Amino acid sequence: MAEFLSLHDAVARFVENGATVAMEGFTHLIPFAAGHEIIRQQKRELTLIRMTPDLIYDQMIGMGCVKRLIFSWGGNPGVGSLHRLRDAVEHHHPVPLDIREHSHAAMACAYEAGAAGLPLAVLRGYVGSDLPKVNDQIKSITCPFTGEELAAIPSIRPDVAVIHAQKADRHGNVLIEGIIGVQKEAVLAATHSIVTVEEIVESLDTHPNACIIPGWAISAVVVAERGASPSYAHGYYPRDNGFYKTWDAIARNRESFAAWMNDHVMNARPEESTR
Amino acid sequence: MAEFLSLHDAVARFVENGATVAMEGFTHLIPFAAGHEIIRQQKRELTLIRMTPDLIYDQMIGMGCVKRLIFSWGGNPGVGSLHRLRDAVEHHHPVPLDIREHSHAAMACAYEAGAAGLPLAVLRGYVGSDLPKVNDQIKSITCPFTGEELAAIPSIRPDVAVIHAQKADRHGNVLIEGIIGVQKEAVLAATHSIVTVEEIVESLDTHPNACIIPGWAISAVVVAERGASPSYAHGYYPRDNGFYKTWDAIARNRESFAAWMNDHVMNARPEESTR
Amino acid sequence: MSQPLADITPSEMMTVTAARALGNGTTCFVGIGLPSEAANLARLTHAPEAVLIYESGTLQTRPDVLPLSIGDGELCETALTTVSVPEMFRYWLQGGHVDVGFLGTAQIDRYANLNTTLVGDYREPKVRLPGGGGAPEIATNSKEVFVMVKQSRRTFVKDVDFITTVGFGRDGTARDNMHPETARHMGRGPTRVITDLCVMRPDPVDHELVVTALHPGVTRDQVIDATGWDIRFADTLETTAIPTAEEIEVLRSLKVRTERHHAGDTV
Amino acid sequence: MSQPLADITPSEMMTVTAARALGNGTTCFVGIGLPSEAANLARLTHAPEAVLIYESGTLQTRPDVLPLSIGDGELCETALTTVSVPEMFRYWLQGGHVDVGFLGTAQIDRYANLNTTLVGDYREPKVRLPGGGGAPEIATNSKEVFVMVKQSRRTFVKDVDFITTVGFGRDGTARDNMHPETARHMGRGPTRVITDLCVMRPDPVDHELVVTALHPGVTRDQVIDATGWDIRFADTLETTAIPTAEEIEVLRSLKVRTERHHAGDTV
Repeated sequence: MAEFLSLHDAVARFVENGATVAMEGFTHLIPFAAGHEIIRQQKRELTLIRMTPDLIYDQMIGMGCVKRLIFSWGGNPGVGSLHRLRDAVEHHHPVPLDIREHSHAAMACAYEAGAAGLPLAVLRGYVGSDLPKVNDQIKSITCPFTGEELAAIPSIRPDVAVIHAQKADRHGNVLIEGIIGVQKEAVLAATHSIVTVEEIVESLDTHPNACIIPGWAISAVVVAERGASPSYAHGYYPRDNGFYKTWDAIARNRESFAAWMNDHVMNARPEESTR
Repeated sequence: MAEFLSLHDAVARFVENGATVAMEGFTHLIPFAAGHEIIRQQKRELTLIRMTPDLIYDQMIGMGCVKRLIFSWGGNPGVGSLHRLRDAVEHHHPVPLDIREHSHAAMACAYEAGAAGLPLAVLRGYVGSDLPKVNDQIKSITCPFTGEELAAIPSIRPDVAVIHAQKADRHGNVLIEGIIGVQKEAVLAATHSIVTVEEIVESLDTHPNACIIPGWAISAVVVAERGASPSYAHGYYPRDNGFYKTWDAIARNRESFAAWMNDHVMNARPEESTR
Repeated sequence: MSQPLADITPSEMMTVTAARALGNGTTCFVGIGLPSEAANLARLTHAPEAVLIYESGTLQTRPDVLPLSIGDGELCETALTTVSVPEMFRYWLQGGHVDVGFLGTAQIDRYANLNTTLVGDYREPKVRLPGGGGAPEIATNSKEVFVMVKQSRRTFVKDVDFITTVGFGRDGTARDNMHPETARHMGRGPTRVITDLCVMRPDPVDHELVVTALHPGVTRDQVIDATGWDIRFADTLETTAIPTAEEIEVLRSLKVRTERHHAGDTV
Repeated sequence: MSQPLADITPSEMMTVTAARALGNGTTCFVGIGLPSEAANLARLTHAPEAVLIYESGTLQTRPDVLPLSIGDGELCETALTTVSVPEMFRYWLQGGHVDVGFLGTAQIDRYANLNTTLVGDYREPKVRLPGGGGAPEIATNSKEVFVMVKQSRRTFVKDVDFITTVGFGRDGTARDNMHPETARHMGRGPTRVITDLCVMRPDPVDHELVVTALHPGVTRDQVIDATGWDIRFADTLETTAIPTAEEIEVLRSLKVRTERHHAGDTV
């Protein structure tokens, strides 16, 4: 049953040094507030999983929280590179970063398989690609009915999943609406889960097939207003595309990055850190 | 792109003798009107797939349309046996019926895999059950990461899927709401699909993550008012539980069954046949 | 306050005993029929926070009347949300979110294996039953399983004709020595069998069913006569607690509401 | 009416040519950036019934401005419906519902293999690029693939450093002799590469890219200079049709709307 916790307490309780953490949200509903709190608590040696690392992982990598990254597309969407990610891969700064790289289709299937309690995901994937040559986690199985060889990758089963959603009711049942990504899968695949929400409401008041994660499938629910900014929350606030563009210059250089993080994250209280 | 057809024309065009047909709807939205039209058109040698055969397949089996049944639970829900199904299995009447029997979990995964374009479904299933001894379509694969042996069954990829839904818009986009079962999977897994609907509306006017099957993924859309009765359509009419109970007596005996089918299906026009 | 014993039917005794087995807050995957009756009675009495899941995709449902089918409209209308059937079996059941799988059966044997497939030979059955439905994986993927069934020699057989749904296998060892990954996801199997006469539990070592409690007024001989094998009794045999007046009252009014509701239209 | 040629930029020429390749009613899985621009231009001109799908789960979307990211709110708000990302890749892409996969790239080679992973060696890269994203399976599960990319020697290389996304493989035979079940689900691969200079298509036999059309005013030498291998030209080399005034007008106003929209707040 979900506990209602502060952001500080939820991160302190569930995100341990060395943990495998999946913070999801496909462009939409990216849990920035929680990412900033993990940075503030100076968690180390994390294995981070995310289809699209985005600015949130650029920040966590640049601040030295991360030992390994499992991902499928590591850019600033529509803008260019993630400079902190590149610096870590190309120059091992601030710490060496081990990467395990997949395709979106494979990652999506691996979350699905994790949610389904399976050890592997099966897909018609990676045909002709060099990715299996550099990622030993991409193997294959043979279909016993057709003889077809299909790609197999390990399912994603993180220690902790962290997502942001629009709202929760007083029982901790969470509604996600709009671009729902792989958030439900991430939560169901994980041992523990933290869901930050814009608000707590009396009733979710929605339609019969809404994407709702029941409170009994969540570890902690945390109120974090504007907790996805500069990403967005459908029905609450739009994506701050301007900031995504501005980030390119901030992150390009180690000093400007450090200064920005210092001002906007390290010295901010949880409720101030997101923008 | 979906064509708008009459029930007669849709069945005549897409359901051939000998075809593999999946008519889905998990208790809710069972496509009775379409089933009756298949009976009226005296289709033969069909392989029918359905998790819960229900009255609709009892009727089709009793009327001699069916050569093989792939299913996972063949009863009259909450009432008892499907007597026509039993007569076919126990006494080969009116024609011998070959059965391939699964569990719900396996059938659900096989529809999912069919929709996903895969040849097989993988699940942690059938552990300790005798079903694999009597169904040679239940095999296994070994996970290349953990060494675990998992059940594998062929995905479901029917020639035709037939479902009933609440409504379509003028482009043939279809909304399904409430207990959505495996209907979307059945349509996406099939080569052709017929969707009967309660009504055509100007706009589906619904929420961002509604269960909508786009018109371009459907072969034919057919208006069939009360087309799921005596099953039900959420938002339109309730399940006729009384009829489900009455069916037990009608179907128990070959003569009363034949008389009922004659009166209510064979000599009815499409628009009269459902009740 | 207990209900006067003479006023309680064996069926009611069974349902109330089964309902009491379900803890508050438990997530329960509910089979149709007797389990549905017991699970909803639990929810309407001591376990208001019990989470009921039906295989039709309805999560956390609170029906006011008992559904006739596993997919009645009532289940969806009172659910927290309704998911697709593949999602139900993959994410919620196989994903490990079910505490108790609550099943009925047509036959059960001494190792709590269930048969809902057929009597006789598979290719030439004497009686063809509906089949497995959700049960085979409910029994392996739930953390534990309760079975609820009226007791008779026809139902309680030494060896089931067909193992539709495994309890502990033909020799009681089906859940032993599994691959670690399978073991991690497999539940403990049947932990209680609740009948109209008694409660049985598997022996912790050999997994054979043992009577651990008799319902009030039921004798050992009655149980022996209604069991198709040489049934064992626990050394300290308990007597099931008598239902309270409230439990009986809630159960009866639930059944009256249900009957009225399902009378519906007839032909 | 054609737009005066002098008034059209090479980029616009590329976008309009790519847009024209997309037939009305086509289901198109759209990559972000150039493909998104071309696909939406098609939808706003000759192909109003083109079905645009983005990997964020938005099915049949009709954005009024071009999304900056693959998951902008605009995409969801104008979509027929939005599904989960696993459903998008499993049911809609791998399930075989995509006619055209529309991709950009950082590097492309003579067999239309795409590299968006890195320049240099994998473990010690000179330049680390974003990676594959949806492209590896878009390229194999769509019925055909269009590639759209500005042409230069840095981009058009004889052999890509890394095959992120297969065209026809290192020797042009990657799509031959597949298992029949795989072959049944694999698309034809890249059928057009549209650049700011020309259009290339794979040779029907050896699958090497061949220039089949030059944009108006572009010379063979310009193409040769911008290609990192000994590029072949078709025997009958066509000249791309000049954009109409309407196409240019619609494209420019789309870009103006987009720019205004994305200016948004800044720090």
